[in-house]
Amino acid sequence: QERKKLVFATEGTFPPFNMTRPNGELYGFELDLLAEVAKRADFDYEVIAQAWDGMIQGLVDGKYDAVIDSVTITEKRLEVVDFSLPYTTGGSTFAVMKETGLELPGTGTFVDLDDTAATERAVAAIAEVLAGKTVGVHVATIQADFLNQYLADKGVTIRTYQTGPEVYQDLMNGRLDAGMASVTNISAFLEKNVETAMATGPSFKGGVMGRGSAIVVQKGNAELADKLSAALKSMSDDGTLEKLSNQWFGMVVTPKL
Amino acid sequence: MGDLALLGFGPDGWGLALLRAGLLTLAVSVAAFLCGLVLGTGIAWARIAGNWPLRKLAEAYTVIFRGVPDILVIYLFYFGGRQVVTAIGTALGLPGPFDISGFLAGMLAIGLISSANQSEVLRGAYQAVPKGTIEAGRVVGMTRITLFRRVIAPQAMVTAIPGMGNQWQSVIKESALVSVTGLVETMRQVSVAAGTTQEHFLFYAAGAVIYLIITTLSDQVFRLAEKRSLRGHAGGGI
Amino acid sequence: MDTGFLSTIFVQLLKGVPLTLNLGVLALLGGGCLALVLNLLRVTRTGNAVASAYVFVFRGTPLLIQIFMIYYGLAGFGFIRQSVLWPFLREPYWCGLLALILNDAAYTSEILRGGLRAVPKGAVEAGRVSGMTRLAILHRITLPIAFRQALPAYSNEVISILKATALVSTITLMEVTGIARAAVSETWRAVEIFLCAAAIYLALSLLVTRLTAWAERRLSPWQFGESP
Amino acid sequence: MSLPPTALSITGLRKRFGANEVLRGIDLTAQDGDVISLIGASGSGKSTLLRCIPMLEVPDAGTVSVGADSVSPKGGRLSRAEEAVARRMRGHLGFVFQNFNLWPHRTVLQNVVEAPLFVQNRSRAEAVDEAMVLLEKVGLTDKRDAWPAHLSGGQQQRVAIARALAQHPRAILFDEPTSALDPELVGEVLKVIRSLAEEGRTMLIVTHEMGFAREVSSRVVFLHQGLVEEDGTPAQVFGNPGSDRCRAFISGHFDRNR
Amino acid sequence: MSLPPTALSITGLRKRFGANEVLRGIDLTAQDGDVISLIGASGSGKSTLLRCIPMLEVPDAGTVSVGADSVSPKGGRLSRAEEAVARRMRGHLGFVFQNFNLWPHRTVLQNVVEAPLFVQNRSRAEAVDEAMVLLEKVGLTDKRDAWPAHLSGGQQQRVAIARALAQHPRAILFDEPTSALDPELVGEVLKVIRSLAEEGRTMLIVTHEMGFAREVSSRVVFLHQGLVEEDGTPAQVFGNPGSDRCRAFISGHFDRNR
Ligand SMILES: Nc1ncnc2c1ncn2[C@@H]1O[C@H](COP(=O)(O)OP(=O)(O)OP(=O)(O)O)[C@@H](O)[C@H]1O
Ligand SMILES: Nc1ncnc2c1ncn2[C@@H]1O[C@H](COP(=O)(O)OP(=O)(O)OP(=O)(O)O)[C@@H](O)[C@H]1O
Ligand SMILES: [Mg+2]
Ligand SMILES: [Mg+2]
Repeated sequence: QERKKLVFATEGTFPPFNMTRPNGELYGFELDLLAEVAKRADFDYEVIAQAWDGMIQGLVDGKYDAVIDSVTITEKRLEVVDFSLPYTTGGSTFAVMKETGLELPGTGTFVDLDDTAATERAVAAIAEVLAGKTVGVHVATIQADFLNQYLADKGVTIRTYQTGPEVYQDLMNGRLDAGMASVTNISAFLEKNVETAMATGPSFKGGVMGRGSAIVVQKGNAELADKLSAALKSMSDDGTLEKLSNQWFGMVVTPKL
Repeated sequence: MGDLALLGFGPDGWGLALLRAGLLTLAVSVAAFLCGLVLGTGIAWARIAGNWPLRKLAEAYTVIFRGVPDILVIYLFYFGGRQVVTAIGTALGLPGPFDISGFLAGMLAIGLISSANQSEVLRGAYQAVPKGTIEAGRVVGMTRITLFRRVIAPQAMVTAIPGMGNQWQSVIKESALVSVTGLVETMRQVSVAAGTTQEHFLFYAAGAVIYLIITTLSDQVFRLAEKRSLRGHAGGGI
Repeated sequence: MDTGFLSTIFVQLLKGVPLTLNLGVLALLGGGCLALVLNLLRVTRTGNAVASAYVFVFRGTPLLIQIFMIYYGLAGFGFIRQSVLWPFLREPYWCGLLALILNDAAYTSEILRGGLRAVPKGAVEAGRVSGMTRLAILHRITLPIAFRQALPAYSNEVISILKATALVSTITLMEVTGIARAAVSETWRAVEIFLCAAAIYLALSLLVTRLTAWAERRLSPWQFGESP
Repeated sequence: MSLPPTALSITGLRKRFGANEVLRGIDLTAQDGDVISLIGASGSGKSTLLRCIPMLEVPDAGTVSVGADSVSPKGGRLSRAEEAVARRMRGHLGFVFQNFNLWPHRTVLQNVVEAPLFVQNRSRAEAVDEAMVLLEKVGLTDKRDAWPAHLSGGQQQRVAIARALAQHPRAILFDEPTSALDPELVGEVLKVIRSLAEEGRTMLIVTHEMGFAREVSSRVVFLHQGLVEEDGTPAQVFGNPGSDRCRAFISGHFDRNR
Repeated sequence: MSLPPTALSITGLRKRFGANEVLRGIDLTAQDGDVISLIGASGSGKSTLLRCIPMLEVPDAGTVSVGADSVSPKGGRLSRAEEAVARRMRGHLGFVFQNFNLWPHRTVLQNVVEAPLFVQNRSRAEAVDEAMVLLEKVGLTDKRDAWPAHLSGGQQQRVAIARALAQHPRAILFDEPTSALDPELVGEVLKVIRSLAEEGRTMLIVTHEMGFAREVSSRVVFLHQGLVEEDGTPAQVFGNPGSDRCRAFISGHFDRNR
């Protein structure tokens, strides 16, 4: 008896979450994660590559059943689609070039945006250093929301880019003084540029930083969302999720569900 | 610059993938351009020789397909096309499910955009044909078709070919937009490779080279056509 | 459809129109001048080679790649970052405009070349025997006739430059498409937002179409049976 | 005995350009074998009249008949049906334009065989053979593969004449067919026209060369202010013109050639 | 007494198109006030010779002088310096093309005032006044705002003549200036040319109208096979031509106008 395959879409260009081999094969943290989820939830699936433009429209139109592409849960997105439980909640921080000598206070600490007092203190300290400087960020991300909400009115110029990697490119070219991105993303960048660049400032979580990344399903497809969430929960419970995180990121960016 | 081995044909090289993507770019472009040429000729003809409603219709078509950003046309074809096809299929009582392939949607979308542009190029070229030579064709009793085929088209070529060359180039580059439909053409392959390896420049440069190769080859075709079209021509130039 | 959302988006997108127009108009002006120079170069052998190579490269590669190369590529060279040009090249606006101008020039020069072909040889000879200089012939005879012949093809170029300005959104400039894309990744309501953007572009290109139709009549009244 | 067939007939033809009424009611008939010269001042509407016959200019009023076909357009436009009739009429007409209008993208020979091959669907061998005979007649065999742009004015005019003849038209309309020809060639064209007339073909010739008109034509028509002012044999019109205007016009020529 | 100034001189002029050597060593000089008619068969190279003078066709060998300027191009190309001299020469020449070559994008009046305004930088009022006088002379005042495409053949030719005269050139080159004109207008052009000759202007006129050539010219030149075969007064050339070829050529005309 044949079971219907679930179709997942991903971009295949976002290391180390999802990447493509020259022969078109997809691999990465999210692919491994999905394999495990499928095993536990007991479904057949295939993954197709799809450009980011049109990714969600395709989902809404039913060209595929779910999207797994490091998508962060936000209120606005919830109006259009539904999410599973989150599988990463790594914070966000800043990257700078070493030669500029710029350094932010609070490196290595965590700041929870739900804790208003702590947030204000941390932001004030950063703003002092960044005033008059330009910070780049990937457009319409949680990091962009953060910058707009906390730093835009404190003399920091914010410049938004259509893709993540371009932020680093301009950082290296000297057009930006700092870039902001998720810790996972920045660590991938630093892997190649450890000589010249570094991460700095505290790691922000909670609040506008959202509730982490999750698998996206069509609005109202609770059945699938629940199935995926249950599998993720069991992976979190038995430590598989943490193991995968360590394997791909060298640190734990996954939540305790 | 990154590691050139990444562009090779080994198991870790992207050479083969890029080659395949290049061929797909070529295939989509050729199909779209020809589709645009056929439609564009018709539209130009309607605008020049059609009656009032036909002319206005052709004008509206041109305005819309030239004016709406290409990406949206592709969106509408890819996402809307499926609904249309399904509706038609269901109405005909055919068993589903229905879908429109990415290739077909992309080709049609780019072809339609291009047809609007090509019709303008052709219309301009038609107007540059000396009226006397058209009259000379009419007085020998040529039908519209013969007149077009034997007198107007060969002369209009002279002005049209550079403009059509432009259109062909645009089509090649617009073909990059069909990646939203899931087709892995050059631009998509380049961004996949660049994203995965984090070697942006290497792969964008490689992409530029692929486009230049396609251009060079197709330019030869246009150059040849141009040479042919110029036979006997004693036009200006600076 | 959600009209409240549509109107908010529409207003938001309208804020991008000035930048879109600014880039479009300046790109056409700069590109037009450069295209003319390229065609003038074609008189000599080396000039012709230079012009051909230029057109080959800039017409042969996607504008997106050109924008990337100018914005990220040039900046990758240390000496450019030290040079006097850096204050300009540092700015996304100037990089975007430069890319648009260079690209437009390649296309426009081809269109102009087609138009020049259609200039009757006799009209140029009549100018030469009346003792006109090359420049005078160009400005009084060749260009008016050529431009008129090239106008329909050129209106294509005007519209496509207008649409091409959308690509500078990739280098952080927030014109209509930049705003639209930001709104899409924020709200994920691609169809509604792009429809609004489409309406704006459609209105702009309708304007261009009207203008070129008017110019066609203005520039070649002899084909429409009007007297001055 | 029945009346001879009317090869060409024009009645009540009117044509205006804007405020300028060029033709104000022209009547003209020609039988098979007639050679009619059309004379008149520059700008008097001779070319316009000629161009109205194959409907290159659509008249505002009046009727044009060629053989059995007849068109009476209204309001300066042809309906679809009229257009079809006009095309059939054109198939029986040859036309030599005042400014030649050769096809610049075709060689001399190709210009001549174009209509036989692509309108009348004759065989290529036959069309080429005949074209070569015609080119021989106008002295252009050595230019058969030249482009029109590389020909002298007179050579272009001769190609235009050969092109019109290649169609075997029932009636031929010549608009100043000898304007660019030297005296010898004018003599040749005269011979060609005479032999065509003997074959029974009808010719309508606009010309400024009164000597030529006198030699070639069976009838001379003088156009003035949009109307036919004189219509008669060459002897009548040149020898004893009815109107002062015509006399003045003609004297300009014969004065100098006295 | 010094020799009269040479307005125009051509020596050893050669021009070939591919294998076809059209001009094979032409010598010709004209003094101020000379009116020279250039006659010869169609295709004999008359237009080519005329076009070589302002270097519209660059000769393969030979020298062309206009007043004090002189150019001797080599190998069918002009150097930059020669191009400058040629342009200066053109400033002293008027040219009426065989096929008129009016500027299609300018009205009749604009065609005539173009060179005075934009080459000679005369004042607009003066240029327009003079243009109107010229248009009056050729009978076209009512067409001043018409487009060339809307003119009859003869009207276009007259605009071309007016355009050439508006430049006040020292020498004027006419290529069949009366080919499209009716007898009356030919008479007018004859008058204009005579009055210009009296002013001391030099004219070189290609024509097929032997009657006109006889009336207008002080000298007639017969071109044959790329060489000057006859050169003399009209009486000499028409009355008693030296070569058989010339006699045969001319007789074609005078036979018909007997
Ligand atoms: N651009 C050209 N290329 C090749 N051959 C040419 C070119 N121009 C003229 N010829 C040839 O040169 C010869 C002389 O031409 P030209 O126009 O000077 O003759 P013409 O004496 O003015 O004749 P006509 O009285 O018919 O105007 C002709 O045989 C013509 O075919
Ligand atoms: N397309 C047009 N638009 C406006 N007026 C025109 C047009 N064609 C011709 N005319 C005018 O109509 C009149 C008659 O022109 P037509 O060409 O019939 O004269 P013609 O008798 O052939 O003169 P010619 O002997 O000079 O060739 C002229 O005054 C001319 O200006
Ligand atoms: Mg006429
Ligand atoms: Mg000639």
